[in-house]
Amino acid sequence: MTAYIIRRLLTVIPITLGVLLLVFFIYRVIGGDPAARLAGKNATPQKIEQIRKQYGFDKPKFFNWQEAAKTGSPAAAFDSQFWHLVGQFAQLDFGKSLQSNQRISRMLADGVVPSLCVTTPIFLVELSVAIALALICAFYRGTRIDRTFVVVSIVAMSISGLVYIMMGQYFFAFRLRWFPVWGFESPAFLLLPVAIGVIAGIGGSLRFYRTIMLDEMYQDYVRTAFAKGCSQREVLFKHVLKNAAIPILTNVVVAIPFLYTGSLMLESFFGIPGLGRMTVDAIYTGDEPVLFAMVFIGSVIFVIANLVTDLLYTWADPRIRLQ
Amino acid sequence: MTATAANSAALAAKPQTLWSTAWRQFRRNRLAAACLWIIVIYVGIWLYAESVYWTAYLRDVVPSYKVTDFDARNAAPSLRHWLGTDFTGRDNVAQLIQGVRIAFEIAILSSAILIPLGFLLGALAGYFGRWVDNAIIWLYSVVDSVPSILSIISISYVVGRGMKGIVIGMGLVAWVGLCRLIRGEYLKHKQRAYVAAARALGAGHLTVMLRHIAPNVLHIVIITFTLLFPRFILTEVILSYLGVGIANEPSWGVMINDAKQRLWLGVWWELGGATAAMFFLVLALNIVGDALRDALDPKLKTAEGSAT
Amino acid sequence: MVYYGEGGDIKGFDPVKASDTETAAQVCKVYEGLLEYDYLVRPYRVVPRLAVAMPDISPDGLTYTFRIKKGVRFQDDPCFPDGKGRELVADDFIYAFKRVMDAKTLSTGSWIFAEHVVGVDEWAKASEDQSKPTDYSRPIAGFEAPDRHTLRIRVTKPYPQLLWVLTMQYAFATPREAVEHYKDDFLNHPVGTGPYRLKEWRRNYRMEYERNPTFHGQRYPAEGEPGDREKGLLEDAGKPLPIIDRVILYNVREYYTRWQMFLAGQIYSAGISKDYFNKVINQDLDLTPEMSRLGIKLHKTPEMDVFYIGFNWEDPVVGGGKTLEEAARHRKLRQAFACAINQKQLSEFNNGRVTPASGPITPGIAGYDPARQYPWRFNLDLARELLAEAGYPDGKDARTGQRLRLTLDMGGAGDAEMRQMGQLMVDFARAIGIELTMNFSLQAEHWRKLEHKESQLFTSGWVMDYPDAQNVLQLWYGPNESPGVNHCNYKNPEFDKLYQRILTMQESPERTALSQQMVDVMLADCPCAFLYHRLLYGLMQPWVANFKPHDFPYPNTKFYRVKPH
Amino acid sequence: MENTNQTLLDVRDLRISFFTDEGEVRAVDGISFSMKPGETLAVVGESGSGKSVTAMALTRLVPSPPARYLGGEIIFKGRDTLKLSPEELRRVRGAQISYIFQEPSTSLNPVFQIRSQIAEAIELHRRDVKDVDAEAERLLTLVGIRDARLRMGDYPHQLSGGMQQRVMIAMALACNPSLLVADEPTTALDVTIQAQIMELLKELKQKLGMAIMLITHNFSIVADIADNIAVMFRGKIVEYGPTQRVLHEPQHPYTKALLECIPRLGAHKHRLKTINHAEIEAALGR
Amino acid sequence: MPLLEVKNLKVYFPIMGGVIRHKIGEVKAVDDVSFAIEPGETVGLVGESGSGKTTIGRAILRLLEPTAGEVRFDGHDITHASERELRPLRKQMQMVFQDPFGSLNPRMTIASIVGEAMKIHFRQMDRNARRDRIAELLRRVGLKPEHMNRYPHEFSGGQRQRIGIARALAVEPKFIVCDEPVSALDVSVQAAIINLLQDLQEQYRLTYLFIAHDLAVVEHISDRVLVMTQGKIVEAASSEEIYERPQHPYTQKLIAAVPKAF
Repeated sequence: MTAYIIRRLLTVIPITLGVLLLVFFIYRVIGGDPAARLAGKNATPQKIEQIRKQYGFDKPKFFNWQEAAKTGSPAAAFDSQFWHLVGQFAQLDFGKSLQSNQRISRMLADGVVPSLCVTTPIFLVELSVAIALALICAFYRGTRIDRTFVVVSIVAMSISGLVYIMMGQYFFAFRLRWFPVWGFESPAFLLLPVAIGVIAGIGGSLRFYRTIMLDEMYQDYVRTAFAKGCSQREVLFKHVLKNAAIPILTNVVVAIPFLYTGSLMLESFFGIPGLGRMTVDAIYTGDEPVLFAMVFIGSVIFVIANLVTDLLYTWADPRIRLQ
Repeated sequence: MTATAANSAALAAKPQTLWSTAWRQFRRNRLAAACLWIIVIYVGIWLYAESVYWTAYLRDVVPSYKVTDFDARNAAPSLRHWLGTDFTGRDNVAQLIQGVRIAFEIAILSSAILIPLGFLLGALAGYFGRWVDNAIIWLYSVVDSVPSILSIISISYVVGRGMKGIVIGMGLVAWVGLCRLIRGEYLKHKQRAYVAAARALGAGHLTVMLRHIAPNVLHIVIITFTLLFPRFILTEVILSYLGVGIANEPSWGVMINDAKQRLWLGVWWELGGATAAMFFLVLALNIVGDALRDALDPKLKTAEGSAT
Repeated sequence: MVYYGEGGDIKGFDPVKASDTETAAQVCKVYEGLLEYDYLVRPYRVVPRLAVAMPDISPDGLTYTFRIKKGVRFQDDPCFPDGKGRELVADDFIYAFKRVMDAKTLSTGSWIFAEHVVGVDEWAKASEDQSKPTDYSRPIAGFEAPDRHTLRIRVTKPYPQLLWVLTMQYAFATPREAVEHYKDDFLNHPVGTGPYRLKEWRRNYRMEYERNPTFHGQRYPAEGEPGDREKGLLEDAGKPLPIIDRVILYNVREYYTRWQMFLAGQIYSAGISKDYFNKVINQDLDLTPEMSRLGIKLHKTPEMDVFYIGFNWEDPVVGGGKTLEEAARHRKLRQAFACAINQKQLSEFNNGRVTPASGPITPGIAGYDPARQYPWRFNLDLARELLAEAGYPDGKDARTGQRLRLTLDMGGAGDAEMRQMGQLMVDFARAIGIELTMNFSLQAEHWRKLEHKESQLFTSGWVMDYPDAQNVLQLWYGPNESPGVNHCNYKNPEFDKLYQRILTMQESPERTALSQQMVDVMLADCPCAFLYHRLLYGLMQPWVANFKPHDFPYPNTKFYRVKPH
Repeated sequence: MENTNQTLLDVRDLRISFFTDEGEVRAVDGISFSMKPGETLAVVGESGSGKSVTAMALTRLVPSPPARYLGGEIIFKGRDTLKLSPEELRRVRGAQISYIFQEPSTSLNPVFQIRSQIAEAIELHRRDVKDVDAEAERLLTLVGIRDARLRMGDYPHQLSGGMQQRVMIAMALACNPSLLVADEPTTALDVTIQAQIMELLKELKQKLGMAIMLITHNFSIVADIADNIAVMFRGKIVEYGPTQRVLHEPQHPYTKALLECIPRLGAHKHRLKTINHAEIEAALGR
Repeated sequence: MPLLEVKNLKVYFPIMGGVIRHKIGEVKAVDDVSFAIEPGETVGLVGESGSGKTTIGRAILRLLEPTAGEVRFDGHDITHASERELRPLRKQMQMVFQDPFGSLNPRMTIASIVGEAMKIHFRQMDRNARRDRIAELLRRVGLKPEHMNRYPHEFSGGQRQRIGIARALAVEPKFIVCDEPVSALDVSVQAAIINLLQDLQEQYRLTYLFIAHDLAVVEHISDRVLVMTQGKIVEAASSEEIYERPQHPYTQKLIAAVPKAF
């Protein structure tokens, strides 16, 4: 078991390296270096050259063979842009944003709370409502109630999230003044974005959880439970729910890393100073270090979340023995 | 019961393929059948839009939907312009029709990238296992760990903006889901006795992989395509909002994005028109996709959840 | 009194990095320099701020001597011993100037002194050594402090722009204690002498300032332009600044949201989107009754900027050309393109919020002459004629019969207004038979393309750093080619020679004439098609007083007043 | 067992159909039989003969849709279970008629311990039992599980197939049912285990005296245990009578053929009889 | 010379574990098994699920890689033969599988299932010849040639098993491993398939390795019986001997478990 956990933890390394390589390749290799941007609008070519040197943009991208051949030490081959980045990240030093000059670790720390303030309630409300509705669907499976829920959830899924946000903000905040239009001052400011987030996402979740529940409904053990004399409700809440918990858990835990990245759209429209918005900004401005850091942390959390899923699996499903 | 059904079926006149059985089941779902008609109508519009585009292209003239009328800009709906005109006086209905073309082109071209990619990698991983599997799992874990919107934008940053960027971006990101499903199916099928039978006859790995197993998992491709189609359309809206959308042709995402500011002026028809055009197609595709899955492979768990 | 406004993304509060207008506006609330622009008087003039008076300039124009106000204290801050702000001295300026030149701070402002002030370049070079911290005790010959309150600046050759650049945030006094105390975090802890101090900053969301209790004082100006008194701008004349106690700025990203917040009274000022324009502004370019009824005030001011479509001089189709014959044909093509741009329609499209540009020199600057005719103003016949002469009759290559296709790069992808304007450009090109493909990039990509000379046609603009023609003319100076500011990569020896001349000339009619001559040289080659100068339309809530539009408005919040509402 | 002569179960003209794409499939096509308390009835038939549907139908366990109960009566202890309310039906299931199924590995809920699965059966119908654990242990011991107390904490997958089936039986016996329906209880098990389970059923029947309805496709396992045999073919009972008579003097050609096609130990390499289904169907007049 | 000779065959499956997923143990599915089959003979292999009998069958056909030991077929050592070397031999040994649902590719018509072997091994055969031969094979196993264009799901379990047999016969093999060919079938169908296998053996002089868990069936069809438990063969004797004088306790247990004749 311990060996399994350690092994799974170690997979973080190749995946993270891969992610870094991917993003590095896109932004640094193909995107060119950002020295001129750092130098400002009136910069002289000399200044740009100096910045290139200072940031190490003049070094080879992946391997410094030249240096290695010269000094004869294989370690010198790693004196390159990519491996410097790797070394830096290994020490959890993400450097500074090109755009805001801030330490990225600080930006992350500042942004994660607002992001979680929005995503966590959305996640929890959506999860509990979707599961409750999915149970109702399973209870009334094949009836008009079930079909209505399915159709409504597909309708809800078919509207662009952007339209939900725009319409929601326009009608409920601006026209009706039920909610503040914009801001991040008190929990009241979160009501509308959370409500919109839940409505935009619930269709998909409901449909997914319903499928899982219905799958379980046709298992042999359900027949046994009925043969014992269990009522619909007992079968549903006791037998089916606990079995369905396993696929649901997988789905849920894998969604957790995305809580951390926040919601791009909601954050931009409602002025929530979270990581989603920070990421969008970084995309717009080509703020490489921020993107590197976001992607890096995102992938680490993602891999860990996957590990947690597997561990929860054993907890929820006694059939699975990890060796 | 199944055996009885099979026996009686054996007496049926025509050979029954999986497709004909599935089609019969699909047809019984009235809603899905109706939605199929909606899709057919959209396909018709798409073909019409293509013809408009290509005619203009081949004649080297400006296509009608691009003809601007500066003095008639931002017009309200009228008999001439059912949904009014846009900021340069182009007819909104004509724009919406071209939006159908763009939506179909995006979906089809992205799929043309992701389906072979996802299928091949999934098949290789599932069939060969061991290090091939490990390498492919590594690859898709890497792709999967980066939020998809970020990846799409990054890729389009490299390959260029507009249609090309979106199509390649989405294609290179969305293959993971299909790859997982295909890999799982291959893992399952390679245990089946018919694979052992083929091997015992001396069939090579490639033959087994492509001629024997592939037809058994092909329906997943179709289901994935119908379920991804609406996702592509919805993602395009977000990409447009983020500024990596289509630039030189009218797309729904761009239209929604353009119309959002005029909403304040009570100009609801622009946003409403684009939203409705998109909504009906997405809805129809979602319902048909669902019904297809129920008909072809009810146990298949395709990934769901919101893209944002 | 609280002021609610909008603030953008900023790069922190370190003056040496304040390269954009948003950051400058925030830095200027806390820090101050030797000089600043007069708030009300036009044309712009520079008045002393931390200097007691305007400097003494030696007759050869090479030495500037400033006397610094006594008794000015930095704001109270934990970085000082016992937390009390120390008195400002001349060395604080020298320290600040050295930080601008220090390679390790990566200041975006080193150009204000580089190659001008005696000894700065050697000092900057020495600071590049990454192995040890920069030695700030090493002197720079051009910056001297003969006594605690005197600062002497020596330049190598006449530097007429010096007084302008000294108003810029790069030249603001910073206390060494704060830099050394906060280190990396200095950019989040501004410690200045200015009217406000930063109370709270939630990045990407909200900034809050409060009155600096130890502010050395400033009074509302008593003198203005004609008409200012009628507008009530002089009601507070002589009152101590700042007038408003607290300033709260929100960073609202979505224009749509911003507008809703303005209407809801949550923020006090807003720009006007093209899409709302008709609702807010009537035919006569004044507020609609609906808005007037709300008491909302409209401000229209020309901005000191210029927007243009650049042609990449190195492009094989539109560039400078390799042979003389090619050069001539390409020039005609560029001119044809420029002639096809319907500036009037462009202005109409922007609801009259722009003035057609006739050249690079912006209104309000010596050398700008509204009477001058732009040689390539909209003229389709001329455009077609030029195009035919360039070898593309009806937009088709005379040799191959292929339609001419050009690509125009635009930044600001995702911005609906940009995209719509792009559509207009496509129409303009189409009118003479050229097929124009728009290529919208994110800001960062757009820069990259320009830096790497990858664009064919591109849109760009320049916002003036100071009111002097030289600041914009540098955009066509050959040695400034990409990655420098000359993104057209335009090269013309005649132009370059003239540029070098005006660089060191004091402002004079002769210099203005030379600038105009440079413009003529450049316009003949047509390395870019000029579009417009923006007119700023701003809306103000009725309860905001003392607002006057300004091209360098960074420190101006201190003048505003909020009436009870 | 006060009224030994009374009929425990009386099925009359039961008809159940499934409606599928191909049309109606008559799973149970008008069958009638009856059982006395303590009697063991073996229902023998090939797959698709409708024997499982019959068994499940006794307490309306066949989900409807897709099945439809078209007619007939199932009189259990004087009441027609087809007419009982869902609530009444629940009180019959598990308490008076209980079931064991073919696949013990999937029929047990994989995520619950043995303890709670048996306890659930007890708690559902026997509110008076104080010490549920002790009762569960007694039941497990009864079905021949050693170290019952220890095993109770196990999950189903930790047990072998034979053990799982014993747990199923213990669960079925939890409320002393009058009728135990065993639906192919040994098909999924290895031969040696198969014998053990049949032995156990026989033993329990003697000990507890409940009636057993044994559904199987295998004649060879019923000889020892069944009192009566009903042979089903395509939804109909083609032969019904005492075990010895059916086995030794089969009347119906189908029964005869079925008996003759089984390979027997010691009868090496003779040619086996086969069944022509079409002929039999023709004989049945369908 | 025996047609098939298995010497000290071992098939172990590794158990992976630990941090770097190295082998921490192994499952001895087949543990040191030796036997031989003479031409024309039917050898029964009986044992419970998990005893390793199916693994032996698959290892002989090299569908699994043996860990150790030797498999000789018709005098060739095929234990380590490459796929190419195996190809001609694949023509001579075939397999019939247990699961009538899984052993036929649901997306292939009967014609292509049966015809595939011919495509691989009789390349020179043209379309029509192949169709004729498929028809002939289908008739031979008791199916109608007009079923050729149908799909497996249209057939009953017994019919499917016949198709599986036709597929095996298509290459004209000498030796067929029958891996529990009747376990999943109804008794009546089981009888028909057993009869068919016996008929075919006579007609084509086939050699069978007949794997099953049902001793009665094995005893019925086989000349000799091998009894297997936990990866080892514990008893090998002629059918009569096994039934009349079982030696090993496990064999005795198996015989005891078979319900007595009625």
